[in-house]
Amino acid sequence: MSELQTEMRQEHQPLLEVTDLRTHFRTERGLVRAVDGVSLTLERGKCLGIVGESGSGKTVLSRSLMGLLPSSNTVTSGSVKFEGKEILGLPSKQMRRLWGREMSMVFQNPMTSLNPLMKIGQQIAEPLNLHLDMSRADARATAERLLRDVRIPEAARRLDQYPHELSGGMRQRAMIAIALACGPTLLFADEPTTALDVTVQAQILQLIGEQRRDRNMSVVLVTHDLGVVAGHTDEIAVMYGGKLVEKAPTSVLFAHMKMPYTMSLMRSIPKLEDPSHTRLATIPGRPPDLVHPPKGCRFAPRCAYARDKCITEEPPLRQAEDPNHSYACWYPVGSPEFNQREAELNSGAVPVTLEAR
Amino acid sequence: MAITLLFAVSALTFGAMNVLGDPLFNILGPIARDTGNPKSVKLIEKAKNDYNLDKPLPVRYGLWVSGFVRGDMGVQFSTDGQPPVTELLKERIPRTVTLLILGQLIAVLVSIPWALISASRADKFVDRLSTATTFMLVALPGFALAIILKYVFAIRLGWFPLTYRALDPLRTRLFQMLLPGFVIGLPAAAIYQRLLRTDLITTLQEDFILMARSKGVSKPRILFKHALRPSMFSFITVVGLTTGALIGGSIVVETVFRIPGIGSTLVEAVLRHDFPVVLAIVMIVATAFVLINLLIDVVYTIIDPRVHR
Amino acid sequence: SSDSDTEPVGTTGASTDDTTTVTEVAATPVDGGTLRYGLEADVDGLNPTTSALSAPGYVMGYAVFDTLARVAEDGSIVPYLAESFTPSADFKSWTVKLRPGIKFHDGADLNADAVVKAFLLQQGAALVGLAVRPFYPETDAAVKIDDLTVQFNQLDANRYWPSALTSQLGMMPSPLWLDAAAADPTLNQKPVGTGPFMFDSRTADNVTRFVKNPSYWNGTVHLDAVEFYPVPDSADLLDLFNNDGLDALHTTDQTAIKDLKDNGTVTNLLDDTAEESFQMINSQNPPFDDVRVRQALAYATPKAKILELIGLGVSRPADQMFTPEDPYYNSAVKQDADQPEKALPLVAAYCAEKGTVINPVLNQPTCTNGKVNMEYQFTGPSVVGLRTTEIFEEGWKVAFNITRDEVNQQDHIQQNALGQSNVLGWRQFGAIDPWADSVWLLCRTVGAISLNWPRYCDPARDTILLDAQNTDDPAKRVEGYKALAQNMHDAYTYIFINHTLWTNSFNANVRGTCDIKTPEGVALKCTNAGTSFLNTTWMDQ
Amino acid sequence: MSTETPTTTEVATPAPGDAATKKTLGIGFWICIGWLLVMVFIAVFATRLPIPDPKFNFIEPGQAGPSKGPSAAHWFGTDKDARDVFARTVYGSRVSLTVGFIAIAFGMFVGGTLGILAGFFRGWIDRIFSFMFLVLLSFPSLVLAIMLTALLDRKLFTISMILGVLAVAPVGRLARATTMQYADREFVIAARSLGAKNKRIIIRELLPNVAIPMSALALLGMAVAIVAEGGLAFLGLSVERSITWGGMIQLGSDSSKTLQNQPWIAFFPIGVLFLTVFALNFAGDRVRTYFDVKEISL
Amino acid sequence: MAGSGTAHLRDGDIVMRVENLVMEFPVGRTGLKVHAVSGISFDVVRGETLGLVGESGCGKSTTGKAMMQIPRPTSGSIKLDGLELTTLGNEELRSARTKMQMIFQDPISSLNPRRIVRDSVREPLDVWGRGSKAEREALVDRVLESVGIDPQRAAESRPHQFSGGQCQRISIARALVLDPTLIICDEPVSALDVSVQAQVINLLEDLKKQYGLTLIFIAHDLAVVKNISDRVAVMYLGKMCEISPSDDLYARPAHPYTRVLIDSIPVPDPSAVLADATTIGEPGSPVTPPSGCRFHPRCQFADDICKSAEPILQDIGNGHFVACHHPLEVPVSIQSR
Ligand SMILES: Nc1ncnc2c1ncn2[C@@H]1O[C@H](COP(=O)(O)OP(=O)(O)OP(=O)(O)O)[C@@H](O)[C@H]1O
Ligand SMILES: Nc1ncnc2c1ncn2[C@@H]1O[C@H](COP(=O)(O)OP(=O)(O)OP(=O)(O)O)[C@@H](O)[C@H]1O
Ligand SMILES: [Mg+2]
Ligand SMILES: [Mg+2]
Repeated sequence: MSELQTEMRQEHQPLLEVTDLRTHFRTERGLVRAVDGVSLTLERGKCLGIVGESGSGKTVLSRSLMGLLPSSNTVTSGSVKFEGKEILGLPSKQMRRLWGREMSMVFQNPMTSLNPLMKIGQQIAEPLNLHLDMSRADARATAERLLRDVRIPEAARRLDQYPHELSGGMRQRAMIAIALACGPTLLFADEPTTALDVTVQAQILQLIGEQRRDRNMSVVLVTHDLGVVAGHTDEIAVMYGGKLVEKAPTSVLFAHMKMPYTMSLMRSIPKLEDPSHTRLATIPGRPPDLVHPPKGCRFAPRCAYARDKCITEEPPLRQAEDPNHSYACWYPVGSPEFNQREAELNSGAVPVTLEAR
Repeated sequence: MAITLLFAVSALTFGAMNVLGDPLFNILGPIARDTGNPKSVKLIEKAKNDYNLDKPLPVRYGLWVSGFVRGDMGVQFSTDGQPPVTELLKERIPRTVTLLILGQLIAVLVSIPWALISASRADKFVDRLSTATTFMLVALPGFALAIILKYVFAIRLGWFPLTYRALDPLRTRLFQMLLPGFVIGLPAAAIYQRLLRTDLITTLQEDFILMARSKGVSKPRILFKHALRPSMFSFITVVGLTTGALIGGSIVVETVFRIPGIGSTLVEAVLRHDFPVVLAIVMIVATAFVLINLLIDVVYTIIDPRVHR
Repeated sequence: SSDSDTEPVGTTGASTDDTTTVTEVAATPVDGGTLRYGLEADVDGLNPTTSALSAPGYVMGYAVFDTLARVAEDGSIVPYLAESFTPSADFKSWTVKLRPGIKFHDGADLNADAVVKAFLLQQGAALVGLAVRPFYPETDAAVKIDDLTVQFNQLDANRYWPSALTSQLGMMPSPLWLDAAAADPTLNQKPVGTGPFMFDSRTADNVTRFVKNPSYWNGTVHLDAVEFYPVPDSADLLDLFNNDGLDALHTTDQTAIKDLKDNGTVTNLLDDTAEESFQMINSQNPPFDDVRVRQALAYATPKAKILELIGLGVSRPADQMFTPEDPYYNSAVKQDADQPEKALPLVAAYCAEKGTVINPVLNQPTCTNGKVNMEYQFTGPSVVGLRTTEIFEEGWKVAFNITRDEVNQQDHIQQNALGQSNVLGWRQFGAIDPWADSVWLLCRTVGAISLNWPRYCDPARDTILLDAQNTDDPAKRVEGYKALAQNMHDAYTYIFINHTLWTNSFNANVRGTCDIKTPEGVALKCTNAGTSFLNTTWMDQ
Repeated sequence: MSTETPTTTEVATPAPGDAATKKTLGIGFWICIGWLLVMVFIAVFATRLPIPDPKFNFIEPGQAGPSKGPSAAHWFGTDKDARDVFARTVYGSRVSLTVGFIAIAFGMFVGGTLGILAGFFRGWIDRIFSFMFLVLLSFPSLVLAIMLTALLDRKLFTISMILGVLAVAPVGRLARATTMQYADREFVIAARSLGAKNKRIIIRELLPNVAIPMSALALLGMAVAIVAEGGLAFLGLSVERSITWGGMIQLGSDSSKTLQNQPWIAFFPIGVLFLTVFALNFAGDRVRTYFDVKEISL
Repeated sequence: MAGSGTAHLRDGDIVMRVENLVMEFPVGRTGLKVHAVSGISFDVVRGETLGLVGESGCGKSTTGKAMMQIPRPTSGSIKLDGLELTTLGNEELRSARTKMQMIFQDPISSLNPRRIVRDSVREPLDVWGRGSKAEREALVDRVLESVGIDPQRAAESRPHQFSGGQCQRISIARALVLDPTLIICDEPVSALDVSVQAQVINLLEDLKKQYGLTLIFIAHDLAVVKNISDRVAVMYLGKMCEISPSDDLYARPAHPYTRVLIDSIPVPDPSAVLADATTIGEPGSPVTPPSGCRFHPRCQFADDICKSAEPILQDIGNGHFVACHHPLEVPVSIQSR
């Protein structure tokens, strides 16, 4: 395996290559199309942000990529290549060799993601023992070093503490330490800061960024907060209703967003620099039902710029001016139809806000 | 708290047995009514004195409590010289305790692996089958299970003896308790299994299990090292609480299998209105219950570092 | 019942050879071994001076205690611990001379003092004494004549008195032990006598163990030890017996007896002369103070059904306290039962007349809706008790409204001694000599605490009883007891159901049980009122 | 922006919570309910059913023994006293169901009230009631039941009440825990902040929420009461003068011989008792999962 | 910061005035106390929206509930329209409470899961027996309409059949039917997606105008608070740090903690310069709060006086008050980051 890997690393091939990934769940209500045809690539050492509203499939996407979904009611198809090797559908016996060692994950809630009954040191040492065959003493030393890396004060003492004895921020750092223990090439961070205070969030995001640079690691940062992805990612993928609707390098996206969805999302965020009582833009309605998704563009029922075509025909993922920028919209921001509707809206011909009932 | 509880329990029992029965009649029988006969009167006086019956109820209670604390649980109500209650129970308690330990051991040893298997294959065939089995075991009253097991294993198959014999060597006696142990242990195992299975399934859905998987930890190791311990809390509580219920169950089992333990003794004593014996047993059971709950707290602190403060 | 028959001539036509197969004469006894003896129930205490011995109590008691007299194979009463007994001219006093040199297990001598002490204690005992006191003067009932001679004085002339010495009254406990037991009643469970076995250990309700008395006065004891196991489930008892868990058993369970009789290798000592089962009526309170109501109850009694369902046809139906083989049996006396139609007019007449009187046991009028209200008391919890009750009730309900009173054994006895019931099931009679049963029948045993449970007093009956024990003319005696049977029938205080059948059964490897003789060489009867003796018993290997 | 603007873009998707309403109780639940209804029916109409008299002794003279195995005339055979086991089983359901129902109704009412009050008011009320529950729980239930039956009488109502007392503590604890779980919820704070009185909060806001787990417990509790009654009857301590399943089982198992030779006497009532208890347990469990109540232990 | 003092309290048409509010809770049976709120004061003028921000556990919700007297505060004074609430009897309190209503963070658990939504909204009217039956129904319809919920659907559905945003609207409707003067919103939008959050904020702004409400808006998101508030109070570990008209607060945060908060907000602009977050440290514990200024362990400007003396709120002009021994002088331009 290592032979194969070294060989592959030589070539300039993306670390992760996802083609038409679909993850569906069989439920009592019917088939939940949580991820429905997502394709993307991730280069070595880059940070990809995945944003979207709650329920858009971000978590399912990242877990599908890692192969961590429960097998009982899950149906996956498509292809996920890690370092050129197909890993989708691999039995967990084989995936286990990758987990922790090649790819690892940081979860949203540091409170629940650490085993409450195991000492921090043990939890960090576990992958070291498993994957790197380290002796106890070595593992402990390494664990201590890792804790220091993630800036936990008094690292040696923390090894023998339990998660509940640590503050929320420290727990999240400890979790990052565990994820980093075996030096993975790919780190998934699923809303790593949503449960934390803003001040701590800033620290954690900064820490992930530093570690990524130090270790030349790729990071997939999942969040619903456009602010978080803006400052800490190289590339951004926007998800809506299980689909990838727009993807671009961070600066390109914010400068030239094409999807009305991305734009509306952006507009609904209150901005610090705006004076107080600035009217916020809203998106009416609510996210689509993933069992019976709308036929055409999934955002069309909520889109102020939607036309008949949007409702009937599903837009393909298209390339924008920038070769790395793609989007799925018939009438993207800046298109004549878009501009025309925008003008109508501003003139009040059409109600701007469609309040949901 | 524990002490208050014991006081309340004993006062209740003491009160009930004294108010609802005539202790003097229980002790002496018809002689208690034979007040015309000087011989009987002498006996009545003696009994009143021996059992403090002429003192008011609270005083008697106080005397009884102080005796109990010193390990003197009084004398059985019988003119035929049954041994003192303490002596009687000294002989009987070990049997019931053995039976309960055996039952709990069977329950725990059966339920843990069973729950692990079920939980790791949740909703698969094995799990559904085992759920059905637990339902059946839980729905079978203890006496019915005792009869069924006795019928199948002792009567039809003849693998186990029908009764218990106090004079047989220890190993034989343990063997004689095996079938009764199963009668006590199996339904408990079903309860534990269901509980532990549910908790394991909940735990297995926890983020930290996913975290462990994402570290590349193998499935058995996840089950044993990560999932089992955090799932044990209600299990332990219920094992403790069930011990009380099992003492109730042992009444039936001891009756069916003729084990002279405190369960069968209690039934007989209650029927004879022999309240020193009843009181002593109820108190011992309640004390054991309270102690077990204290013990559970200790066990909690051992397995859950979070309780330390 | 009679004292002469060990063999019932069962309605089932049981072979009469059961007891004769006991000993193959040629075998030489082997020493050693522990005999495991199964009993139907455990006992409360084994002190003959304070504990009322039940049938299992006798089985265990005879292992530790010897009696002053025993029943010989021919039915006569012969001295055992005693050397001789001599009556006075008026047959009111009897002088008992003891064998010299006999010692108790604790080393005390068996002498006149010991005998007097045991007797006086028993006479004075609150409950056990009830059966003794009616026949003896309050003082000087037993008097020491010399070291080995005691004189017993009675209130009435009695030519057949020595039979009293074959049971509890004749059992001789150690005086040292009696003193100790008075101070520490727990010793009542650890008896000390002169018998072939000495107390060793006891786990109540599970096992009581006795070990061999190495210096037994009447020959060598072969067994090392004997263990008594109470096993209330007779099927379990039988199962243990059949599967080598027990060597001997003692039971009255009909199904088990049937099985044991069919088993060719087992020695059965069967005896149905010792007790009769009957329903007993307290005649002291309304409505049963009226003979018509008692008679009505008898008529309504479903005796046949009980014999069929509970008796399973094993034991013989009873019409009186004597079995047909008994010389005193009165074939003219037939128990009225199974004729409910005859009950109705009796009850109707009674209710019309006295239907509003209060039945003090129930605290209710004696009649409701033309039926007599009665309480039926039985012991529980017991499956057989309940079944029996239900069957009786089904029969009686044509003329009676029955209130059940299920009480535990102890309360049952106590309440009846106090007369706090109307009707109940009981077993009694069958003393070695019929005079001894007069304790249940005489007027003088009615009292606050009563042994005459029906609390029925008939001076004519007293005369019959006292005359019958003071005649040496067998014919007169027979006539007397036949008259007694008729008298008891006419009083309708007992509704006889059947003769209780007991068995003492031994597995094939148990031998010698019937080899007991007095030192003089008189062969003794090997079962007495349903119990057996173990001093000559031995086991193969 | 005005909120009055009618909109045509209302999304026609069911709310996520709708998934919950789609859950079904399942066929098993209805089978169990069916069985229970049958039991209730036969219990109520026992006297009018075309079945033999349960107390009649069907003695056939000249036969080996009174007890016969199942036959066309006696579906479950006859017992040692030649009575029809089927008819007795039917009649036995009366005591079991009555005791089960009264006991749990009493337990629910008293335990539920005390538990809700304790959970709602906390403080000393809670301390007193919780202590009461603890005292009750310190007696193994069968021990307490035996003690009380021996001291009181053995009428149907008394036995029901005794078992009802036993249900008080577990029901009360559940009610207390559930109440506490809801009492801190925002909707209760909201109700209070809009001026609702305690009584109204308890009845309108808490009771509907506490009632659900309680209803699951009612079924399980009834099962427990029926088993307890069976246990008492088996020891010969249940309702006197009545046909009870426990009593029938005791009759059929009083000796190993009976069990061996006439197993039908004990095993038919065991089977019916088992099915009834199973049905109650199963239905209770379904209700519990249906409403997503945490595991209840009695 | 850990400021005390009442200098910032105003005269005028004050709807709610809180003075020296203290709330303490025992920690189990340890004898320790959680100092959830340790003497804060603020007031709200009629028609104003007061924002209350701070990190998790700083006592925001406790303050909100204390105003409703749930539970009654340990000490301090709370006046609603001049009426002292802390000393009111239960019955008077019950009617006083109707003038203020609360909206909570978790939209689902704010509504009784077992009741029809419409009944929950009508409940306050039933409690107080306001109007005839028909009048009540009409009022409920009107309020539901105004929060954008179809009364028809509300009449047949339970909370779980609505989305989080809709539940939050229903809660708002329930708060409105009694026509309160003051509404306390405890993080009403924190659990919602940004798009829904905007809907709810807009709705609150509209309703405020429509019903002439006064609002207290609790949140941990500074941007949201700024958007909706006229005046913002910043809390830290049970103390007040800074209180100021909202635009002024962001234009020139004077308290180092406010500054840290502002710097930590992730800005949806890739070109924004990120402040170094490594030195910020983590919040302390309300069980053992630091001495002096409670913020001193995390403050880069702290010196000895901060450790020993508690700063008092002081006026720095424009109705801007700060409780700091070393307030920041330089106004920060947010654009400059
Ligand atoms: N195991 C599963 N079985 C069925 N449906 C599932 C499962 N896991 C997720 N889903 C559904 O898939 C959809 C996408 O969920 P996902 O958790 O990926 O959303 P998300 O974008 O991460 O949202 P959030 O921001 O709330 O975390 C949701 O509708 C969810 O209900
Ligand atoms: N009833 C209570 N018993 C004990 N401690 C409490 C109680 N309520 C609140 N606390 C504690 O008081 C402190 C302040 O809590 P509060 O809920 O007011 O914080 P908050 O600012 O609203 O935080 P969040 O942003 O997490 O909602 C916390 O430490 C909390 O644990
Ligand atoms: Mg997610
Ligand atoms: Mg809060």
